[in-house]
Formats: sequence, structure tokens, C-alpha cells
Amino acid sequence: MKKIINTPEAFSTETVEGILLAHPDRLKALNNDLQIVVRNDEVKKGKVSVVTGGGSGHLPVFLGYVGQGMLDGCAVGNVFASPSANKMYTMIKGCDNGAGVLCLYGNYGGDNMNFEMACELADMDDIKAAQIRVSDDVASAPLENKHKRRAVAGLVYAWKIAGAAADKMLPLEDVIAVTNHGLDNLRSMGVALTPCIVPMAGKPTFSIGEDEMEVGMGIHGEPGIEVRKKMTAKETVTVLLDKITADMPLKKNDEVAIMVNGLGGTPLEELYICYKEAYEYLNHIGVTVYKPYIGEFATSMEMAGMSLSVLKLDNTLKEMLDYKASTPFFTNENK
Amino acid sequence: MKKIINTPEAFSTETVEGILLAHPDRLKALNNDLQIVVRNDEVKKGKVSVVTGGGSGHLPVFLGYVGQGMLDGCAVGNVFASPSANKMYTMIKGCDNGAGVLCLYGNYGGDNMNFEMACELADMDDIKAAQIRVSDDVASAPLENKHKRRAVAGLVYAWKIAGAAADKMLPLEDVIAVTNHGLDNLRSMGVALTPCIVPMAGKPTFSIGEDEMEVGMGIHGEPGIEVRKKMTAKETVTVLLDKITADMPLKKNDEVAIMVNGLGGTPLEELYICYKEAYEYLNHIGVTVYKPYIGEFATSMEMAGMSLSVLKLDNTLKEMLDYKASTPFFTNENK
Amino acid sequence: MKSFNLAQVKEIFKEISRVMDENKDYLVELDSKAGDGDLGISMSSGFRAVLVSEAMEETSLKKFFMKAGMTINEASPSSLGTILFIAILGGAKAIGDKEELTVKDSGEFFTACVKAVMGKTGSKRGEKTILDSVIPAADVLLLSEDDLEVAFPNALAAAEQGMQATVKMQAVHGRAAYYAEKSIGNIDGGAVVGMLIFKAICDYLSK
Amino acid sequence: MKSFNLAQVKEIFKEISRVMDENKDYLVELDSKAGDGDLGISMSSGFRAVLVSEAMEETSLKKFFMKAGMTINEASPSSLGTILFIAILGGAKAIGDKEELTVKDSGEFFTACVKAVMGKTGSKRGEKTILDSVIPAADVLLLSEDDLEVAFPNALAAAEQGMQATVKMQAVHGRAAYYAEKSIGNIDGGAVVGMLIFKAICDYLSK
Ligand SMILES: Nc1ncnc2c1ncn2[C@@H]1O[C@H](COP(=O)(O)OP(=O)(O)O)[C@@H](O)[C@H]1O
Ligand SMILES: Nc1ncnc2c1ncn2[C@@H]1O[C@H](COP(=O)(O)OP(=O)(O)O)[C@@H](O)[C@H]1O
Ligand SMILES: [Mg+2]
Ligand SMILES: [Mg+2]
Ligand SMILES: [Mg+2]
Ligand SMILES: [Mg+2]
Repeated sequence: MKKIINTPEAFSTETVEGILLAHPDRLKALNNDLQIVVRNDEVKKGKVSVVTGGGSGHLPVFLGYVGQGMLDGCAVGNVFASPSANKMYTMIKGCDNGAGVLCLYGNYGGDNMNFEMACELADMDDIKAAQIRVSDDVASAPLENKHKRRAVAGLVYAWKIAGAAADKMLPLEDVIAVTNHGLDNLRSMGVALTPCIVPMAGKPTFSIGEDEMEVGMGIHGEPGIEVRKKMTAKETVTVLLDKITADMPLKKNDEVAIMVNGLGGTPLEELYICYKEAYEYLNHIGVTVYKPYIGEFATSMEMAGMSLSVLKLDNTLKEMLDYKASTPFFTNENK
Repeated sequence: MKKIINTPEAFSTETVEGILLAHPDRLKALNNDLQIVVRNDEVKKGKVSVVTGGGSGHLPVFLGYVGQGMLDGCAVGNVFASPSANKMYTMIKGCDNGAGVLCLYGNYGGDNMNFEMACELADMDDIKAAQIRVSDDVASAPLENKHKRRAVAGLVYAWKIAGAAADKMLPLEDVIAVTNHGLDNLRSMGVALTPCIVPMAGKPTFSIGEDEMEVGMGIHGEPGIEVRKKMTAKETVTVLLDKITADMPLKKNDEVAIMVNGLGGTPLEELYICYKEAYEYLNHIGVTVYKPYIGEFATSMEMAGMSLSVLKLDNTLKEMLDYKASTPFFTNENK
Repeated sequence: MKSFNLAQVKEIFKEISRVMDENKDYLVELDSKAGDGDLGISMSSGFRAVLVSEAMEETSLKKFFMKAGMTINEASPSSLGTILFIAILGGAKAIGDKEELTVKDSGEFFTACVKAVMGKTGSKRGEKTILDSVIPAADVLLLSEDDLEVAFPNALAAAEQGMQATVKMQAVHGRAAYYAEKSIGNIDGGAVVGMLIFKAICDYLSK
Repeated sequence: MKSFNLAQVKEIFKEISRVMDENKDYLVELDSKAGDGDLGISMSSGFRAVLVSEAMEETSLKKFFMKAGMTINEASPSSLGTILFIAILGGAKAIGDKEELTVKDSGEFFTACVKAVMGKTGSKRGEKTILDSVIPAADVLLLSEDDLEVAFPNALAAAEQGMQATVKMQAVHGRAAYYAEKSIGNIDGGAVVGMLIFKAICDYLSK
């Protein structure tokens, strides 16, 4: 296990400790609980809160997006494991400004159940706690079962949109509406080339053949659509965009935001090569790209691979994308 | 070879193509030459130019730092290979605003020789072209041979400082002086856990034992000080900071900027765990940390490993660090 | 024996913890086939945590269960940890102020557990989950007129059968659902956990 | 034969390119031991590029060398590519307007090459580089009174000896320097390149 850590047991908490020591002006642990990270900068009074939660091992997802114009709080679980309902509940309560809380998280069994319980507890405290589950991964279920799809890097667009809407002081219903509108126009899919290693396990929990690629693999190693012989960047991007555009058709003169996301072990050079291919694919069908995000936005520790997310834009969504966001891990200042 | 590329031959140029397609408002290829990347936003008239050059495979190093408050241009070589003297010369000429050009690059044989030749050619055109070589890696030679040390992630601090000084419209001599002052106070060292793969070679050109770490390894796989059995994050950071502080003593109440740099394959979580250890090490000797940089700033494609850079601060250097910098790959807006 | 009291239930949790520890590697192996391989680890740490938690100080059965459930939710960071939390909370509500659990009470407790999970997560029998071993066992208890020592081994037998039946099922919940048809052919780890809980109770009873 | 003319020098570059191709893997292997393993690739591509470059259109020896040097600098992206560029530029300046190179001219050419490299990079004989094979060969040519066909094989022999001597040397330049004492024991790849250039010339002469 080629990791620079202290003990597998301390992996998640020491990561959070490091983050809090590095960015004390921006982030803090609520009640000194390292599993509950909230903003430490000034939050607008009466603003709808947008919060999330999920397992560790995906930095900058999840807590990396806590900050101005994005998230207000995050419940932090162990590696690839949901935080408990109690942590989520405490986080929701701590983040509420009286305008309601939108729990915006990835569609995973454990997180779903815990947020369900947490919102029930929040409800008993008369906190308006709404839930939206992100399910952007087209590889994980057919369109007619969209609600069963899991979340991948599209989460970042979801938070960007919801966070901007909340920071513009829209009421909860409108934050929900614009977020759902964004999700309707969002699709993602990825490929994995190597497995990652959960520290507690100490070895890969799945394997990918030496000259193979897992098309549509999930960010915890969930199986994808098919195993294929290694493809070129162009072939890979074509497979992903074919699938995405079959699911969400794009037509001439459409404008999209796209994210080329590295899963952790793939060099930035390769992400830019993939961007070139994606740009050319879209250009070929008359679709233009607006402010692409290229880099590591949602990872699986050292997994090699890449995912593409496409967000079909209209004026509303563009306005949300352009709105200022700044967290220790993400800023659109230079995008 | 687990890479998402088209052909090994096209690796570098397609990377640059992708970068230019993604950031056309900020970067352009001089004379449409993909080996010469310069700013496409507005550059202050009469400003000293700061330029660099070097091999591909280290993104965001080198061309990723071309932008406001940092570099004006970059000559781009093949993977781990210096660009030619002719490309450098053309780049220097294209970037000159009449106030002189500082070539600020890493101390590697090929780059040294090519910049030497390029500056000679620039000189014949009456361009004031000065050179400073960065050699921050304490592992690569003893202090008495500091000029023989190679450059690692400290390059980024060098560009930040020189770029700020130039953007503040200081004359060439002063940009040189403040940069040298920064370099006097800068030290780095790293560890590598896995090799990287040069696309043209198709397989690792060196190996690291399964439970071993190369302490002091260079970013192209140059041998380090010693091979050690895998260490914890705390031990690793201690080895690096012991060596760095032996070379550049720190005392109580000193203030430093530090960079925890991932080499490519190491998850961000581990970098934050290392930051925690570095913070505690420094805290223990009464040294405070100012605005740490944690992430991937100088990589070796998929190499797993980490480097630490320490910049001892005074008011001048702090001012240069705080000065606004914004490139498509780097911004200090959220640091 | 006709019924369990609080002290005995606490002892049973010790048995469950021991059994989960013993089966840790086996559960990891099963969960690795169509999941993330953490099931043994999370079950082991979840039940261990109960034994050192504030739950052990509680003096009412209902409160004990509630605290135990919350502790498992915290200490067992995986889906089944949450499902056990939902289940135990449901069961705790159902027993109300009872301080002794007869066979029938136990049947009602487990049935309430199952209903809570079904209500909150939308799962049902036949979907390759823990429910497939717990539902048949709960049914046995509900209908039994016997003492604990007879009823629980019967329930365990039903749980084992239910567990075996998951081999042929296709998963529709949790990570295993992503494996679709490929999930068929292996026993469900959660169903094994359900069976092991009954095994632990039987072990306790036969001591 | 008493001297080379431009056409013959161009033919010699074809021979050099062929010899570099033949030794590509061997050079990669040597460079992998204390370097980055690209030497064979960069030498092969550098000399190949010359053969299809504008240099081949040049009508003066000096201009041919200058263009050839610049082409190698572009197409051979590694230190030795740059060193050959510096060397050839130095050599080109030294021959001035000569359009024929005798043995003595060749000796002066190679000596000027060596001096340029020493001046620009600070290297000297005995530091485990290409200089260790080229310097003794250049010295042989400088002192020789023979025809090309006799002088060059003698120069090659000297280059081979110089090359062999690098085994015992410790590298002080380039990546190999980082290996310090560990660089001792292997032949220097650059010194092999130096020798191969003389071998190519001899191959040409014996055709
Ligand atoms: N909705 C559900 N209802 C009942 N049991 C479920 C449900 N989802 C998953 N399970 C059970 O949980 C088990 C997996 O548990 P666990 O390993 O903790 O999940 P994960 O690691 O994916 O979070 C499955 O074997 C199944 O028995
Ligand atoms: N300063 C120098 N002077 C002469 N020869 C040198 C010098 N530095 C390196 N060399 C030669 O270059 C060879 C390595 O070339 P190359 O593989 O192209 O370098 P790299 O790949 O490290 O850029 C060495 O074997 C050595 O002979
Ligand atoms: Mg599991
Ligand atoms: Mg799990
Ligand atoms: Mg080399
Ligand atoms: Mg090289």
C-alpha cells in the first residue's frame, strides 16, 4: 500500500485536521467535531443553507466545497462510508439560518438513509430541511430509472448552482427549483484504469486488467457498463459523450459547460488531451463549450481514470455558474 | 501503460492544444507554435518579462504559471526534455516589453545549456535577457554546492515572487534582486513512492521497491539520498524538515510559507495529513505557517510521492506572496 | 426460559459482537464480491462500540435499544450500520415500556425492525438483503408457543434458509444493485448478518 | 582520399543516422543506468531529422553544419542534442569558408567542437562525457599526416579507448551526476555516441 499516512484508522480524521489547520479562517469543526465541517467566514444572514455529507476519500468532494457561494456545511464520513444520521442532523441544525436547509448529496444507499433520518430529526426541531439527491452517472442505470443512478463529479455543478442561488438570497423553494433544473440538464460518465486502495483494507478491493479499462465504473469501484481493451483518448471521450448525448440530446448551437475530472491517479496532461477530444467532438456537432472545468474535482484517492460531465446551459444556469464561488479547494476566479 | 492518450508522440503537443482550447482568453501559442506559450490577456506596458521553459510532464509546471502576476511566457519541451534554444530565443523575443526579460528556470543540464544559447541569441538582438536558475532541492547536492542542486516545486514560489515584483513595475535589477532574495530563503525536498511512465518509453524507467520510499528523489526519477522502508506521514515529514532546517535553520518566531506538493499519484487526503505533520513540527519549534499551498503544483505525471518546500518570510517576500496572481492553473484568490 | 430482561439483552449484544468478530473475514469476503468489502469490519466495530457505549448504562430496554442503535450508526460506517440503526429504532418504539421480552414480544420486536427498514428504504423480501433472513425468523417467533430455548433455534433455522435463498436472488439495493445479474450466485452478506444475530442469541441461550 | 567535400559530409550524416538507429536500444540501455533512458531515441531522431531538413539544401559547408546543429537541437530533445548543437556550431565557426576538410581540418573542426562545449557547459576531459571519446580522436587527427582512410580508423581506435576509460570515471555533469559514485562502473552513453560518430565516418570511408 503506497500511501503516506500514519494509521489507516486515523486517515479521515487526520485529513480533516490538516484541512482545518490549513484553512482556519474559512473552515471550522462544529462543536470541535472533526466529522462536521462548516464555514468559518461570514455567512449572509437569512440565507438558505446548502449542506452535504458523504464519505472521505474523494477530495475535494465533499468538504472541499464548503465556502462562499457553495456549501455551508458538510458531514464527513469514513473512507467511502456515510457519516451517521446524528452527525448530519447536528450539522443541519448548526447551519440553519432560519431560511431552511437544502441537503444536496449523492445518491448512495447509506447517505440516502442517513439524510432521511437526519431530516426527520431536524423536522422535529422545526427546521425546514429539504433533500435533493444527485444522480448524474448515466452508466449506473437506464434513463427510465434515473432516480437509481449514482452521483459522480456532477455533484460539483449541483453545489455550484444551488450555492449561487442561495447566496443570491433566493428562498428555499427557488433554490430547490433551480437546482433541480440544473440536475435535469446534467449528465456524467467516467472510465477507470486502476483501482484505489481503502486504507483500512490495505489492498485494492477490485482489479482492472493490465490493458483494460472499466467503462462507467463508479467512484468506489462499482462495476460499469463494460470492460474494454485500453482505448485512445479520442475513443474514450467518444464512448463517454456518445452515451451522454444519447441520454441528453444536444443540438446545433447548444452551449454546455463541461468538466473533465481526474479520479486521482491520472496526470493533468491526460485530462487536457481528453478536453481537446471533447471540445472537438462537441464542436463537430455544433455545440460550444463555456468555461470548462479541467482537473481533479471528485476523486477516488489514487484511482487512475477520468470522468466527463456535461451541463446543458441556459441563461439561468450560466448566471449560477458565473456567480462568485470561493472555497479553499475551489474558486471560479480563474475559470 | 495506464494512460488515456492518443499516441506517445503527440502527448506534449496535444496537451498544449487542450490547454489552448480551454483557456483561449488567457493563453496563446506564439506564431502558432505549440512549443511557445505566452499570455493572451493584457500585459502591462513596459513591464519586465518573466519567462521560463522546460520539459512536459510536470503540469501545472511550467506553462501553467503563465498568467497575471506570474510568467509571461514559456517554452515547452517534450516529456522531461528541454525545449530547444531556438524556441526559447523566439519566446524571449516575443515576450520582451523593452524592460528586459528574466529567464527563471530549473537548474537542469539541458535547460541551462539551451537558455545559455538562447540568451546569447537574444543579446545579439539587444534584448536584456538575464538568467536565474532555481535550485531548491536540498537532497541533490550539499550546501557548499548549492548551485548544483536541481529545481523541484520551489519553482512556483520563485515565479510567484519574480512575477509579483515584475507586475509591481520594478526594474529588471530589482526583480532579479528580490527573486534571488527569495531563492536564498527557499528549500525543498521530497519522497517518491512509485515511478512514473514517460509515454515514449511506455514503461517505468526506474523502480521503487513495494514497501520502500525514495527519499530525495528528483522529479524525473533522479536518485535521492537513500531508499528507506515505508515511513508514516509523521516520520516522512520529519525526515524532510530535519534536512531542510539543517540546511536553512529556522528559529522561534520565524514565519514561513510552506508548500505540500503532490507528485501526481498521491491523493490530496495524504497531502493534508502531511500538512498536519508539518504544521505540528514547525509549531513545536515556534515557527508559524503563513498561507500554505497544499495540492499538486509540480508533478511527475503519475508518480506517487510528495515534496515539501519552505520559504522563510520577511515583509518583502510576504508582500510578493500576497500580490495577486491568476493563471488558468493557479490563483492565490482562495489561498 | 420464558423471556429476556435488560441484563440478558446486554449479554446477548456481547454474544453478537463476538460472533461478528468471528465472522469478520467471511463477511468481508462476501461483501467484496458485490460491494466494497467493508461489511465484516463495520459489523465488528459497530457491535464492539455498543459494548463500551453509554447504552450499557441505560436502565430501560427501550432506551438501551435506542442508544445501541445510534451507537451502531456512528461506529459502523456502512449501509448495514444505518439499516440496523433504523431497524433497532423501529423495534424500540414497538416494545414501548416492556422490560421483558417473551418469544412473542421478540417476534414483534423483529417485525417492527423489518417494517421500519422497509418503510424508510423501500426494500422488501426477495431483494437479496438482510430482510431475507430476518423476516422468516421473525415469523417463526410470532407464531411460536415455545420457550426461548426452542423458539430461537427454530427461528435460526428459518433465518439460515432465508439466507441461503439469497444466492439465487438479484440485488436491487445498495452497491450490489450495480452488479445487476452479476450479483446472482453469491450469498448476500447482509442476510448472513441477520442469521448471525439469531445464531448469537441461540449461543447465549445454550450457555 | 585527402579531404571531404560538402556532398560527402552529407553522406556521412546519413551513415551517422544509420549507426545511431542501429545502436538505439543499446544507448537507451546505457542511459537508463544513470539517466533517463532517452539517449538512443533522441540521437536517432536528431540525426534522422537532419536528413530531411533544410540543411541538406545548403550549399556551403559552414551553413550546412549550422543548420544541422540547429535541427539536432530541435529534434533531439535531450542534453546531448543540445551539446551536439553547441559543438557543431563551434566547429562550423572554426572552419570558416573552407569547402573541403582534410584530416587536419577535421582535427581542427572536432577540436573546436570540444572547445565550444567546454566553454558553454564547463565540462572537461575525465568527467565521463562525450568529450572523453571525442578529445582523443580529435588529437589523433590533429597530429596525423595520413590520408582519411588511415587517419580516421586510428581516431576511432582512440575514441574507443577513451570511451572504455569512462567506465572507471564518476559523472559530474547531467543527470548521471546525481548518481555520484553509483555512476562508476558503467560506460557513458554520450562517450559511446562520440565513438559512433567516428565509426560512421570509417564506415563511409570503407564503402
Ligand atoms: N435498502 C436495504 N434494505 C435492507 N438491507 C439492505 C438495503 N441496502 C443494503 N442492504 C444490506 O446491506 C448489505 C451491505 O451492507 P454494507 O456493506 O454495510 O453496505 P455498504 O458498504 O455498501 O455501505 C447488503 O448485503 C444488504 O443485505
Ligand atoms: N556538460 C556536458 N558536457 C559534455 N557532455 C555532457 C554534458 N552533460 C551531459 N553530457 C553527456 O550527455 C549524455 C546524456 O545525454 P542525454 O541522455 O541526452 O541527457 P538527458 O536525457 O539527461 O537530457 C551523457 O552521457 C554525457 O555524455
Ligand atoms: Mg459494504
Ligand atoms: Mg461501505
Ligand atoms: Mg538521457
Ligand atoms: Mg532526457
